[in-house]
Amino acid sequence: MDNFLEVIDLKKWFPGVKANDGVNLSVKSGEVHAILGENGAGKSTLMKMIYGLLEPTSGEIRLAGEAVHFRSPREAIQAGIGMVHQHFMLIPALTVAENVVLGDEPGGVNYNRREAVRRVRELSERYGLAIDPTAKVSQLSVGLQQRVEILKAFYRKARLIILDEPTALLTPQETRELFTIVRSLQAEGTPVLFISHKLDEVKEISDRVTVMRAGKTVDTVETKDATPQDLANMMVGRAVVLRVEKSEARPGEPILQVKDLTVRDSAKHVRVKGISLELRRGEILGLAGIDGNGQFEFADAIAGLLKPDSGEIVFDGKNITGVSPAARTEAGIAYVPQDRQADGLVLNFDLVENTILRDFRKQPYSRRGIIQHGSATEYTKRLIGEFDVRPPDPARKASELSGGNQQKVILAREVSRDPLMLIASQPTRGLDVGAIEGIHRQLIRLRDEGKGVLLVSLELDEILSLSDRIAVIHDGRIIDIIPGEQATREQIGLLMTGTRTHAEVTSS
Amino acid sequence: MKAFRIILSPILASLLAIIIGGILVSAMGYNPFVVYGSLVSGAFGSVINIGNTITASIPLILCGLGIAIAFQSGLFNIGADGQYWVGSAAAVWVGYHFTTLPGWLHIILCIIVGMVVGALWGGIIPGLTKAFVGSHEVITTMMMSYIGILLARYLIEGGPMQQKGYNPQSPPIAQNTQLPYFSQVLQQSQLSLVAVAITILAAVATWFLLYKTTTGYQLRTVGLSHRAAKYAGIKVKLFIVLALCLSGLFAGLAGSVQMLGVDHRLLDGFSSEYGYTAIVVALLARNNPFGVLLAGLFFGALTTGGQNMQIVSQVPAALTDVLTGLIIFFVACERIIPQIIQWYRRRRSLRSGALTS
Amino acid sequence: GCGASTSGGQGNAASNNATSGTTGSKTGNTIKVGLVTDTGGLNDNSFNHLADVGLKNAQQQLGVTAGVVESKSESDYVPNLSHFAQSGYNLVIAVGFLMHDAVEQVAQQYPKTQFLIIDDSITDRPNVTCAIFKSEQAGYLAGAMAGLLETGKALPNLNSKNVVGVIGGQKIPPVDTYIAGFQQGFKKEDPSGSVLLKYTNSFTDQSLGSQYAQNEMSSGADIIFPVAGGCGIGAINAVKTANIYAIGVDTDQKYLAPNSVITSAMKGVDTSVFDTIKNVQAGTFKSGVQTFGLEGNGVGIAPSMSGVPQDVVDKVNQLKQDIISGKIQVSTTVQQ
Amino acid sequence: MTILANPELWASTLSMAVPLALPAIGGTFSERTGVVNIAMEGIMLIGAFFGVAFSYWTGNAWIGLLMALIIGGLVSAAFAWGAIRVSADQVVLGMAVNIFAAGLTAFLLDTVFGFSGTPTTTPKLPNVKSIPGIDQIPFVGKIFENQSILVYIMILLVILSHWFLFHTRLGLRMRSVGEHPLAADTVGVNVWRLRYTGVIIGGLLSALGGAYLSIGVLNSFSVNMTNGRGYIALAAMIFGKWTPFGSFGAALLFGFSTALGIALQGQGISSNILQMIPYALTILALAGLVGRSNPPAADGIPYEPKR
Ligand SMILES: Nc1ncnc2c1ncn2[C@@H]1O[C@H](COP(=O)(O)OP(=O)(O)OP(=O)(O)O)[C@@H](O)[C@H]1O
Ligand SMILES: Nc1ncnc2c1ncn2[C@@H]1O[C@H](COP(=O)(O)OP(=O)(O)OP(=O)(O)O)[C@@H](O)[C@H]1O
Ligand SMILES: [Mg+2]
Ligand SMILES: [Mg+2]
Repeated sequence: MDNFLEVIDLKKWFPGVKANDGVNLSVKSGEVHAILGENGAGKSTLMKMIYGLLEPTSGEIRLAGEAVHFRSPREAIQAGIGMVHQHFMLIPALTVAENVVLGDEPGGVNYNRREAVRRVRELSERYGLAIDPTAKVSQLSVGLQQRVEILKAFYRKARLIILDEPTALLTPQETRELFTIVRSLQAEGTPVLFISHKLDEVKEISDRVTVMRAGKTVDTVETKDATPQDLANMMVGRAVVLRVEKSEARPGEPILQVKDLTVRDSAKHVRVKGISLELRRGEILGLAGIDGNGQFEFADAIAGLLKPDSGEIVFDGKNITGVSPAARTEAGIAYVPQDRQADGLVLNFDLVENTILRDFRKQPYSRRGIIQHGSATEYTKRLIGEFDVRPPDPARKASELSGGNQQKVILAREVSRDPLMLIASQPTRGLDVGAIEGIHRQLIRLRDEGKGVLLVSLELDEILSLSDRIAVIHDGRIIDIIPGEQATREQIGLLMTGTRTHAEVTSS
Repeated sequence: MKAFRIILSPILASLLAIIIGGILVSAMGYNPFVVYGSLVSGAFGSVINIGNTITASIPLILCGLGIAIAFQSGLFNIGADGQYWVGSAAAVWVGYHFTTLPGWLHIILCIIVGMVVGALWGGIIPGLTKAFVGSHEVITTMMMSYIGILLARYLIEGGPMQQKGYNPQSPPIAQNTQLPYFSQVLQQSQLSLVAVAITILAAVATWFLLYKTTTGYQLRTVGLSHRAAKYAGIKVKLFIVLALCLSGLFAGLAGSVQMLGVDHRLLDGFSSEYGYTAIVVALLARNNPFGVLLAGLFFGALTTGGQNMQIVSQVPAALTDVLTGLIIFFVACERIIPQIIQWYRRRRSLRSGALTS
Repeated sequence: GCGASTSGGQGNAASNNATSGTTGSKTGNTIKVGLVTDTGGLNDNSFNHLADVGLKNAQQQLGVTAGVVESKSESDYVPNLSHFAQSGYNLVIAVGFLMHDAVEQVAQQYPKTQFLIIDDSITDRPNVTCAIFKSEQAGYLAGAMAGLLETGKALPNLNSKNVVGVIGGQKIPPVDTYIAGFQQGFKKEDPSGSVLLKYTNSFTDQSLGSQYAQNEMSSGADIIFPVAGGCGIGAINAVKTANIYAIGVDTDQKYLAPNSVITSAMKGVDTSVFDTIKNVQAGTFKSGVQTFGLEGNGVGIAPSMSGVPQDVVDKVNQLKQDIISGKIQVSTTVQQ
Repeated sequence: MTILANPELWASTLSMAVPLALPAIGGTFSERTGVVNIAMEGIMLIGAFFGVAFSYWTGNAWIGLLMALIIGGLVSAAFAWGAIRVSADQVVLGMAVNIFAAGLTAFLLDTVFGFSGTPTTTPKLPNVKSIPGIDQIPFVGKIFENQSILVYIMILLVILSHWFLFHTRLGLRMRSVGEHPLAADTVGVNVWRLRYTGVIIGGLLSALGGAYLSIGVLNSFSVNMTNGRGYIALAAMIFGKWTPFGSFGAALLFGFSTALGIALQGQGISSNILQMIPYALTILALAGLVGRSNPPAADGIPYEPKR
């Protein structure tokens, strides 16, 4: 009875895709077991089978020595499994408390709202995941939504916890808190399955690591015996460059000048409170900040998706403040939006239709109002090849791609449009190390070609390793702008909390 | 399996409905073979009957195309009836005015005016309120539909389009605006080849618009995701209005073609419920323009066959509705067929598996 | 009701108006008769239903073969009429003026088939006969009776406002002729009283009919004359509940509320259908317009409810004679 | 103004709101669990017919009402099976139910009762002559005088439905299923069962609305006597933003404007024009006051997880 969970030769075949094709896994009581693998390797699929969301094509799952065949999550929950889903399973129209207690609500016939709020508040305090239980989930930032998703899993006492990329949207501090919880669970003997693309996190929290590649488990190793480089190589199957190599920046003329920009979000809250900023050709400007401080609204406003209240946006010498999104695209602004599924893609369109989403008006994708399907498909095939989108099938619907591959499609489209400037919000969210490497290379290539890149990211490491200059945003204002090579993690982290350091850091 | 799903399972589903309906009909004391025989022969039994079927399907197809465009744009146009009737009224009005125009020009004018009026009726108020205030189009198109029908009725019940004399009806349209029938047989089923050509053209045009043009691409994008559309630089509000206009345009076209080809004047009646039936036509076709042609013919056949069924087998009209309802229900449930087959296979393989182990 | 007395004597009306000779039809018992309703359908509680009653009577008493089809939409008229004609039916009956154009067209295509159209006139086809009803005359008598009852306060529960209500199903001739007559008859006997007039635009919505009746009652109406098919049944229902009075339409509707339905204005659609069938069977089909009026009981009013004073009944009978003799002319125009 | 001062106008408003509010709230239950319900019209007809038929056969209007609910519930269960189990297109299914019901009720009326319908001796549900207390209030008393007992039941149901949907555990689960069934499923909520529940409650309320027409106001049935109320109820449900009180309010607006249209007739304006009032007023109110109404997020989307 050492192994609490055992997975034996598990297979899950979707039409045309062998998502899991012989998975073996054993999780001991009280261990934190990490799963590593490229995007699309089959990690989430495996977790969903354990949680009863998918039924295996063949193979066996054993829980505490007994074979289980869950036909629905209800049965998995009854067996004591809890799960944090990679794609949130939250109901936007309901409140935080309602989301957390749903399925196991306090009260008799009546739903006891007050008790639910009390329990959720207590839970969030205990775990250090501060949240307002009465807020509607639709009004929360994705970072806060991630906390709700985690609270949900901990609301019910579980015997096994699955965490599918829980840290993708957390701040370093929040990740700390989460790890504290994980350790306490571990201490109680509860095993935790932990999925992350961040190798340092895996190193820090896990006892053992199982690596998956193309639907198969490659190996299981003791975490302490493997270096991050080893793990990366194992999962990709080749040597991966973890550090970004980049040459000296040669900034040119400003491509984007923002003056005193004020922006409200769709719920009419003022999010950007008078930002002035300059981006030059040939540089990557990182916009660092804690989620919810207006960085994404700022990006939306530059792209034309939000109308600013006041201020001025000058792009390539022209004032574009009142110009339509289409005209901005035309003028050479490329944009990778933060929410790939809602903004960046039409999930029900195939890859061809998604590839021309921003340029369908232009030749060769259309001519005199007629879509040129042939050349569009041609182009899509090229991008699929260049950006290693899997599966490489232009007729596949975007909804059928794994999250990482969806992101690649968006990036491929935006980067290949030959823009003058790229705004990239969270470009590598949820991507595996190999894919991140590829995307970072693309960003640097753009910069080296003399394009301006505005990188908006919650990942401090990403900002630090790519940016030529770093602007730190707090509460809708730019706190400071510092040169990239001089910046340190601690300094930026402090600025992000709104604490301005002394005069020794000069803004450029 | 895919081809099976698309072709065979609706047929099997209809069969299931027919069997259930047959049991029902025999329970009521009618001979199911006579009943179904008369349904089929009424729809397809003679050249005239086939003609009747096509005639009956034309307005359904045209309205269905418009509704499909709206659905593809993420909008539910439930008010095609009203758009149809105001379009009809406008076409008839033009049809008995401007009588000095040459016939072909007059016909084109009638049709264009009918289309434009239908488009304005469906597009302006529902479209603008949807785009700018967010009013739900199901309500606004439905309300505008009732208003449109009352308006058309008013026009001939004491309103400006009533013909002098006894009956509430408009004057007939000019002789040379009536769509030509070309042959005796076609005349007997009131089937004009011009109307058929317009219908086929309309389906092709819809398909081309939706899948081959940037306009269609934008309509479909708006239909699937407003946010992505905005990101793509599409003027979402404009395309909402456009989609509802186009939807009304086709209903107006249906009305014009019906007036010029069949009714020749605005008659008091307004009971056709094309709007609701055409919704079913569009949805059964999964909003595919060529599917709408087929589904429209299917419903045309049910209509004419149902009338014949009453005559030949003496089944009350109401029972034809019962059968029609059953058939639509099971055709909608066609997915049950592969499920049943799969379930049967699995059971069999389970049993044989149990035997071997 | 009217349907029971199938042997009405329209003989003279028919022969008076015959404009052309008989067309060659087979005599004998084997004739086939097809009935095409308009979109109101057989359960319209009005002329479609009455035509069917006439046909059923002919089926039983004359032994003819009958076929019935209810039209779903306007576009069904031509196919339905053609279908009977094509299948060798001797007589095809089209119910309602809405089928005017359709009958014109089909009658031309099938010159050997005979057609009867109800409530419409087609004079230029040798194989079409038309039945037109002077419903205004029946309406006049009903209105006069209402007026007499109001002025004389001759029934319990009548208030002092001298208001009566009319509920029309739709502003169309078969409805408006009744109403026009009712208004004239009422004004004749109660010049200071007033007639409320509202249209429901529905022949099926009983509950709406009931609301219309409630509304007119709240304005003081205590005799209500609904001319609205099934919708009117709802009105009579409301009247019954309120313990006041109604006048039925098309057939004797006393059965709906024996203590409330004073009388009914009736229209002999069933009789006309029956007689036309008989003529066709006998080979004496006449084309042209046949007018059915009070004379010969083509239209009329039902025996009145017990409680209506004899002098009122007598007065109404006198008016009937005056109309038949031409002393009173009833217009078909509704006063708004 | 004198028109507005007539209590009959308001009594009429209330009475005409019943057969709209009940199916509208029924639709709210169905759509809150994610099943688009356009079958209200058909199920109302079923309720209306079987209500009066059983009232006649058993001589007891309450049994008639019960049977209306049972048969309406069965038909909506068939609809639910198609919509939930088979994932068929919900709008098409709804229209199929409407056509089927129109045919079935007409057929049964003609064959069982003949063209003149159920006998006039058929019992109807009682009216409440007056409510002590309320009947003392000058104007209001008149409005509530002699209304059908179903008017009071409806008012009760409006409140009950609100409580059920927004204050019970089951209500919370039902709403979650209509918003995001997969999310509800992942926390162990039985999506299908709740959708069945929602649709069947919807069917019961629609049937009740139909029965109001046949044995509440009247004691008879005529073919197609719902006259499109099911569709208006659909509009009222959306207008009321998928809430019981909203649906009730919208139904009152419809009732009021219809009553107003009736009252204004007889002064020379075409009845066709006056009958536009409810529809025009609705558009005005919608555009001016109500604005955006967003359906439950998963409304109309079949739940079929590929397991
Ligand atoms: N429902 C589905 N239907 C078809 N294919 C699917 C489905 N779900 C997943 N897949 C495919 O199965 C493969 C594994 O997907 P999965 O989501 O398990 O990957 P993952 O390892 O979690 O990737 P990521 O790191 O991007 O989250 C992918 O190729 C994906 O496209
Ligand atoms: N694919 C499906 N589509 C629609 N309904 C389904 C489907 N599968 C099952 N049902 C119905 O849903 C209901 C519940 O099914 P399920 O087996 O998931 O729950 P259960 O076994 O009753 O679980 P519990 O008692 O824990 O709620 C049953 O009435 C079943 O017939
Ligand atoms: Mg995953
Ligand atoms: Mg994934």
